[in-house]
Amino acid sequence: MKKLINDPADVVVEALRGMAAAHPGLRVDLENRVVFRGDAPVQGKVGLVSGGGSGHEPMHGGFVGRGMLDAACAGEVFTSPVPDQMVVATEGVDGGAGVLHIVKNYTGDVMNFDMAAELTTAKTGVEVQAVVVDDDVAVQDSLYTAGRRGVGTTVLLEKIVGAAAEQGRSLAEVAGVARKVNERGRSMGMALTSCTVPAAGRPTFDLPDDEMEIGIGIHGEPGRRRVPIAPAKEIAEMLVEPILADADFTSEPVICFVNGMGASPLLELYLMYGEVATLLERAGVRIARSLVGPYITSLDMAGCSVTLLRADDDLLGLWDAPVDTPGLRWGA
Amino acid sequence: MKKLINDPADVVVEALRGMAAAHPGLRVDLENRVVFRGDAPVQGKVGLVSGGGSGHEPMHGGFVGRGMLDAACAGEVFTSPVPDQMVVATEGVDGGAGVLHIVKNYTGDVMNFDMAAELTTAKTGVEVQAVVVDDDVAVQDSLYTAGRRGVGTTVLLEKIVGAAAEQGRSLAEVAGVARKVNERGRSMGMALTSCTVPAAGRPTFDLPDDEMEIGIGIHGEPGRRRVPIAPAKEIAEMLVEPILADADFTSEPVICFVNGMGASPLLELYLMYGEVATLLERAGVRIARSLVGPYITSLDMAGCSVTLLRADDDLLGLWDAPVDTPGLRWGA
Amino acid sequence: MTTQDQLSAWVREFARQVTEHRDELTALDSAIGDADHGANMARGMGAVVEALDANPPATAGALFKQVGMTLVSKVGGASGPLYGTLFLRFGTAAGEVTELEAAGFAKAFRAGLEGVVARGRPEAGDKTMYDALAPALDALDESLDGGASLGDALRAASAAADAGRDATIPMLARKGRASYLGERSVGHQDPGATSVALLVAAAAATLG
Amino acid sequence: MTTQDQLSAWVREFARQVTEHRDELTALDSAIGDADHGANMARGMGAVVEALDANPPATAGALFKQVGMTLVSKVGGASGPLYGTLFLRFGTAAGEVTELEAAGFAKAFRAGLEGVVARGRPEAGDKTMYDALAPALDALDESLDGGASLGDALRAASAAADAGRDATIPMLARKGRASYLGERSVGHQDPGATSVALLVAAAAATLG
Ligand SMILES: Nc1ncnc2c1ncn2[C@@H]1O[C@H](COP(=O)(O)OP(=O)(O)O)[C@@H](O)[C@H]1O
Ligand SMILES: Nc1ncnc2c1ncn2[C@@H]1O[C@H](COP(=O)(O)OP(=O)(O)O)[C@@H](O)[C@H]1O
Ligand SMILES: [Mg+2]
Ligand SMILES: [Mg+2]
Ligand SMILES: [Mg+2]
Ligand SMILES: [Mg+2]
Repeated sequence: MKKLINDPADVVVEALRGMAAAHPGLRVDLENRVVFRGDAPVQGKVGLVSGGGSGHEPMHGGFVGRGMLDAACAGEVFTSPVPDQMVVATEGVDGGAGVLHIVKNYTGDVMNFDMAAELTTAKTGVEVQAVVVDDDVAVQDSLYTAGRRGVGTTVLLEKIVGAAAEQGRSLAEVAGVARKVNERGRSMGMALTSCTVPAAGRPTFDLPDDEMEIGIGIHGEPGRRRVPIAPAKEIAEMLVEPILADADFTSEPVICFVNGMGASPLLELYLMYGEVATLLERAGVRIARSLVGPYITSLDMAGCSVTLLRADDDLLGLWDAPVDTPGLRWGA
Repeated sequence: MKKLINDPADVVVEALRGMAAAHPGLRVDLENRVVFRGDAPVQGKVGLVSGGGSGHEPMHGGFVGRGMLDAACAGEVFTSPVPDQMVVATEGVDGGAGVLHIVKNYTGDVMNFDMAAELTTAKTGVEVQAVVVDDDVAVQDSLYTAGRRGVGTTVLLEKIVGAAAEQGRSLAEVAGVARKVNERGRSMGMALTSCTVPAAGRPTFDLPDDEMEIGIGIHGEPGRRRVPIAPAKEIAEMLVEPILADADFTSEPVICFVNGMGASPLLELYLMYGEVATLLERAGVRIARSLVGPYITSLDMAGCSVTLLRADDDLLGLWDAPVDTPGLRWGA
Repeated sequence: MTTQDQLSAWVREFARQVTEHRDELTALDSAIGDADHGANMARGMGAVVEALDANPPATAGALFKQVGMTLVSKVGGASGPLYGTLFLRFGTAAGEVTELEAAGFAKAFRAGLEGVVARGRPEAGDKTMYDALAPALDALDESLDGGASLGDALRAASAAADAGRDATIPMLARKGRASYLGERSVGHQDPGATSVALLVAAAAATLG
Repeated sequence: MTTQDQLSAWVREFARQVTEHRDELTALDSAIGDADHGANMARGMGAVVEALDANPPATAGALFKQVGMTLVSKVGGASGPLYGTLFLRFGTAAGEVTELEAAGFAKAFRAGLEGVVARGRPEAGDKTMYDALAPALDALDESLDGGASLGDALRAASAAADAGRDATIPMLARKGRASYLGERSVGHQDPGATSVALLVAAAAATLG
């Protein structure tokens, strides 16, 4: 295993220590592994808490700041944080207007956030709502799965919902925006290589030099199917087609997000974006905004995902609003 | 070779096509492979042109925009652009105040930019100056080398010099700021893995699973020495020590930049930043600003580099000034 | 009849076993999950043993609640709440006693199983820890009903847990991460069922 | 005496050879450079042949200037300006003629070498293309001075270029990217010297 780390057991806390040093505007609680906005809690504003396993950087810690999250809980690599962390985060961002938990749909994340919400409400009376993101079209949403995974839409959602909270909207309104974004977002991902979990020390799966995985999530889990490697043009089709088959994206402008899984360089991501944009144009989808880069990653996995979000004027306005976080920054 | 590409011969132009689609605020001349600010030439402002081989994204094309470069020329992967491109770029950004070429110190880049400057001046009379960046302490600057390579300082320089030009400073002043930044910046890099040049199809060098290269540049060239892999703490020492041995960084505040080589995830880069910050504190170096992420990459190489820039009030003010590019954005 | 010391020994033996089988659990989770089950269980049970050393609980109820709380606050993921709830409910059902009769032990353990069901809603055949735990508790009850000693009943339960674990191999996962794989989950042993088999084996090795 | 057709044939033969040896040149550049010399030369000479097909120059001067301009505007890197200048100076020295005497050919080629020196300032032993080119031109002059035919002289030059290329192996690089490697550059053959040996071999195969 080749990584810029010390003891694999210390990866998460040492990375948080580096984040704290690099971003003095954030307050990082190393003991509880929670990244806070420096000015949290913001009085009168709905507090936004997210979190999940580590290994997806910049998500979530890198999305803490004005116009986006108030706090993010960092779990072990690919392991949901524990309720204690979420309780600390929730209490720390409560500015009297309630707190929204943004949870990606994984059994562990959902169970731990549920426990945290119960605990916080019992302890402090803070009003907590949760929105569960489940946008991965690679997974069938049926009785026979744990439901769709939460992947790329989470990034767009945290930005947009962050802007809504910053505007002073109520908890019900902010939660409504979150649910709306989730309903309108769809993603599909692929991997050229496996990632290596530090504590495991070896790649999660073996992938021959001439094969790739289609329909992967963000935890190094194998995908839905393994196929021979293909040119970017064809990979773009394999990602875009199932998204367009799952929902209509022609009726309103979309935000198009091409995400890198961690080890795929920007050169390749832009090339992929070009392919995706061409396919969308051909399908009658109008791209209003775009995002290209590694924002929701899977450690050192090479590969990418595509997320489409059907927007409207409100969502576009919220997308364009100022944001000031380590991972996304504009207008500030 | 596992990459998100089509024909290796088309990588550069297809990635530029994607950039153009993703950033409608830029004007991308696909024919000449030049990325322009949408509003170039800006009348009365010194024009800033950089460029180099592709494979270092977001540098340089991702640094085009208000407060940074006016144009960037994209060469083939790891191959300096040709003079024709630079002539087109120089003419396209000339707003009457002259043009500065920002050139990384590689034989090919220097020769091609030289030819371009001669050609442009002969053809149009535009006043062109050049600054050559050579900040890599891994290379001895002597008669027996081609001089030090231009690496990480280039990113900081393009930001700072971009702000100086935006303020309306003269060509001589802007060039002076550029030389000052170059004199005050030092870098050192390392690789955990080789990169793979698309046209070559295989890794540039073979690196066993238990070894790493110290003192690499940004073109997949092997480094100064090969050593057993080591914990992040020790890697940080191997990078920071030669920098501090080369120049004094204790007399003024520094900008500290931990850069990813393309395939090292942000989790690891933040961890490295924590180690570097600890070493600097111990050495009496005061960090005033920081930058962490993959900004000057080497395709899909895993590894990192450290750059220190001794700043002063002017340089810090220019660093903090608004910038609006795909790769660096704040205050805008 | 199991004493407080034996119950602690069980917990410690489970900790020892998950640490010993850490890489195996991770390898199983690599195939159909995210390669962290070994690390999760080893981290959690390591913290449990530390807490036990620092603060040895006086009753069965206190012991298992402490185990459960520690797992909830140290593990995360799916296994943290699931194992945490198992032990919390076990402790509540056991009560503030220092000894447990065989029947009381079985009842408490079944309360733990019910906790897992309440949290994760697993059903038989979903390819989860439930598929090792439920048969183990059925075997335990059946053996005890048939007049077996707790030791013999736990050996039967352990055999049933092992069989339940093995039976997860051909199953198509319908809960947890493995469900994302659809047909590709078939042919792999469930990591959670594997750690549950260790839990029951540890009981057979230390109790009764 | 070489005709315009022969000179074009030389250029085409060089293009064929760099394409054939593309991977070898890249492998050499991987060891001590950045793995692009094969791609650079193949791309450049491919463009040269295209330009030749589209627009066959009438004179030696026009031919080599076209080759040089094409290389300057298609190759980039170090080899673009260096090979470009070599051919530009060759063309200028050759002049607007349709045939070249042996002496005129040698003189033009040496002008090309001087262009390389003016651009890159290589010295003997720096481990660059110069270390194959300079001995080749010395051998060419010496053979012609000794009364050899252009063909024989080019064969001697080609042998000298090959020897010069091989002699770069033990050298410590002092120019170009390989110089960054310091001692580690020793033991590797210079890619530019290798492509120059192909250039001279192509001349021996097509001229005189
Ligand atoms: N809904 C559920 N009910 C019961 N057990 C489950 C459920 N979901 C997952 N599991 C168990 O959890 C195990 C995975 O645990 P672990 O790898 O530690 O957590 P995660 O899946 O969050 O990475 C699975 O092997 C399975 O036995
Ligand atoms: N200063 C120089 N003078 C002469 N030849 C040089 C010089 N620098 C480099 N070269 C030649 O250029 C070759 C490398 O060419 P190439 O790989 O195409 O360009 P780059 O080094 O820019 O990647 C070297 O092998 C060497 O022979
Ligand atoms: Mg997990
Ligand atoms: Mg090159
Ligand atoms: Mg797991
Ligand atoms: Mg080269």
